Formats: sequence, C-alpha cells, structure tokens
Amino acid sequence: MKIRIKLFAAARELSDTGEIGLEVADGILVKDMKQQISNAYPSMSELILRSAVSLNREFATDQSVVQENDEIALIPPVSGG
Amino acid sequence: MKIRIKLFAAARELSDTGEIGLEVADGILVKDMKQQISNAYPSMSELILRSAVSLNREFATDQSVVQENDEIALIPPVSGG
Amino acid sequence: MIFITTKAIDTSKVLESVKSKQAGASVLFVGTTRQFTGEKETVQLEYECYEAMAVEKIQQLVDSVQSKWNIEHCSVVHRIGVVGLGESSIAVAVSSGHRQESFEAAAWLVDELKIQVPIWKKEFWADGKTEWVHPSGTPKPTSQDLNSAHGGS
Amino acid sequence: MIFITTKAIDTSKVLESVKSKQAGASVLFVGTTRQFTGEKETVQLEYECYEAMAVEKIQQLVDSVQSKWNIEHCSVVHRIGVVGLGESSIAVAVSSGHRQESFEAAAWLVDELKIQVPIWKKEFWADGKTEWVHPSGTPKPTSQDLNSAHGGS
Repeated sequence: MKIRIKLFAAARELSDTGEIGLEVADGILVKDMKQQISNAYPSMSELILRSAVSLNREFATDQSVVQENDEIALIPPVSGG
Repeated sequence: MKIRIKLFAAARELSDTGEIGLEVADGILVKDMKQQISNAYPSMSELILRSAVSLNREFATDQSVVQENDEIALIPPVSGG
Repeated sequence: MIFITTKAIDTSKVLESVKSKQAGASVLFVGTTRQFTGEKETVQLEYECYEAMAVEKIQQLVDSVQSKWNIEHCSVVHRIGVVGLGESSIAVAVSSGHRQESFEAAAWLVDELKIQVPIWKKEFWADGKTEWVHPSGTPKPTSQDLNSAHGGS
Repeated sequence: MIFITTKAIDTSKVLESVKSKQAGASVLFVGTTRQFTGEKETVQLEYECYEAMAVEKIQQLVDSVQSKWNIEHCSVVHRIGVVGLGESSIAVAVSSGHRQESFEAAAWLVDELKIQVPIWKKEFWADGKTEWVHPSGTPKPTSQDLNSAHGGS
C-alpha cells in the first residue's frame, strides 16, 4: 500500500520535505515502517532511532499496525514549552 | 513602665480600639504582659490565648522581655492570602 | 516589587515586574475571593493588616526565597480593605531560569505568607454574619525572628 | 481555552480565561525565551508543531488535569514560529477552589506537555549555529494512547 508520512523539525530539515511517500507491505508494523524510512532516507536514520510514530494523531508502539489512509507522522523527541 | 499595644482584627473589634495603654513592671515577660492584658480586657482573653505578640515587628516568644519604647502588637492567628 | 494596597491588583503588572531575559519561567499565583466554602456563601472579604510589620515579613520571605532557590525576581502584592467576589486579594510572581524553582518558590511563599504575615481576613457571609478568620495555629516565631529579635530591619 | 498561535501571547487574557467565582486560586505559568543556557547564548527560538495532533494532545492533558484534580478551569496557549528573547512561548493557567490543586495541576501539565505534545524548539545560538532541541527520551505512548488507538477524538 502507498502511505504518506509527515515530517517535522530536524526530520523535515534532514529530508528537506514536510512529507514523504512510501510503498509498504499491507499491514506493516510501525517498527518495519521506521526501518524502511531509514533505508530510503539514510540522513534521517539516526534521528528515526530516537523518534516515535503517530497514527491518526496518537502515539503508536513499534508493534502497531499501519493501515491504509492512516494519518502518519514521524515524531522526533519533542521540546515544546 | 507605660506601654502601648496595637490591636488588630478581632482583638481590635473586641476591645473597640486599635491601641491600648498599660502600666506594667519594668522588664516584664511577654507571657505576663499577655496575662495582664487578659485581666484588663476580659473580652479578649480567649483570643489572647491563641495570639502571638510582636516586638518591633518581629514575633516574640513568651519568654521575651518587653522593653520600654518597644513597638508592641497583639497578633491574632493570621489569615492573609 | 512588594507592596500592600487598598486598590484592585493589576496582576499583569505583577507578572511583568519579574520578567527577565535570564528567566525561562515565570509563575504567577493569584488568590481571589471564592463564593462558596462548602455550603457557606461569601458575599465579600475584608482584609486588615499591620502594615509596617507585614511589609517587613514579606520582605523576609522574599529574601528566604532568594536564598533557598535560584530565582531571578520575586514580587508580592496584597490588597487590603474590601475584596469582592472574584477579585484578587494577593498576587505572587516568581521568575527563574527553570520552571521547577518558580513553582516551588511561589507555592512556598504563599504557604508561609499565610502563617507569618500579620494580615487578617474577615468573612462577610450571605446570611449577614461576619467572622474574622483566625486559623487554629498561633503565629510562631521562626529561627529568623529569634536571630533578629529587636532587629526590625 | 486551548490554542496554538503565531502571535505574541496575551498572558493576562490566558489568566482571565480561568477566572471563576468558585475559584479561590489561580496559577499562571509562562515560559519565556531565556538568554543563557550555561555559557551558551540564545538569540531567539523558533517553534514548530504538528498542530492537529498538538491540539488533541493538549486537550487530553487538560482532560487528565480535570480528572486528577478538583479544578475549575484550565487553559493552554502555545506560540509557534520565532519567539524572541524574553517573549513567551507558552502560557498555562489553572484555577481551583484551593491553591494546592492549581499549583500541582499547572506544574504537572507543563511537565507532561514537554513529553507528550508534538512541538519542537529550534535554538538560534549567538555564534550563528542553529540546533533542533531533541531531548534524549523518545515520546512514549501513554495508557491513554493505547486505549484510544486510532481514536483521534
């Protein structure tokens, strides 16, 4: 399936884009999706190790299943406030 | 010696005055001064038991010595804020 | 900024007074007249103070805050006289490099102010009765008091 | 009141938004751009956020505050974009019947916001370098997240 992943902060700057598209296996787990992003964008690989993923604006676990049409984002360690 | 004692809040209302004068022994202790105020103003006696005394704008102990020209006040339990 | 006033407190000025480029955090506490205490309804409060001593005691508390925590600035304003429902009787502002200091210092200062500073609150209840609020504890001399007996700075 | 803005935060409006006759206490926390972090000098900060998720996460934190403490109102405003020295990036206000709840709830909310809400800060150092601040911890799903997975309310 085709997914789109929002990127923010350092991830956005390292990839030079606010959103990337990726072709992934149906029912892919978050941890495998992260690995696939790392492979496609090596400049982000170190940051991805320290980043979370959100699905539909909630934090997911490594074992969460990514579904088609999910709103997906890579969430580097946050620093608001 | 002759002393003057400032009264506030319920003490002021119970005695109907903001300051009282009292003739006391030289070098009187705070606890004895409190007793003497109680005797002279029985309406305040219950409140005096729960009140502190300040000498020159600092809290005194029962054993503190009252000196002539001290700025003396009876301090009922406070409730600022 | 430390003062006692009969006028309405401008809480934004109190907050402004602790601003600093060295501060990453400011905490402002505002105490206001609450309508209900359990079932009992308040229509207004009236505060009275022993002003000369109150200002000195507040200054001592601010000095203590400065020595206990790494803070930038600390301001305390207390209103006396009648304070209507929802109006502010006290504003305390603290600024510091990091937020924990400001939170701790502001909370500590308000706690201590309610124990050590000669200010008294009179409740005007909705049933027409009035009552000076005299908590059960007696104000106690602190070690600071004992050290500076007859000091009065 | 919960919102994210690119404009300067009017902290007095944030405080005003939690006022209530049922509240005896209000606590306002303001986070500002600090000039020095140790020896390093900041000239400005820039904040970025994932706005849809940030607003939802802040709302969840406010809901948690309402369920954990007996408070009246809670407001959170976060500024994004460039925030100059001494300017405010965040204002959190909480009101409650008694002061302890407001202090605890405000401190907790700021702590959690810094862990759970997708907002990022970029330092602009005086030496011309810039740096996204990415604390060492990875944002972790909370039990709330797990319960409401794919919820997104």
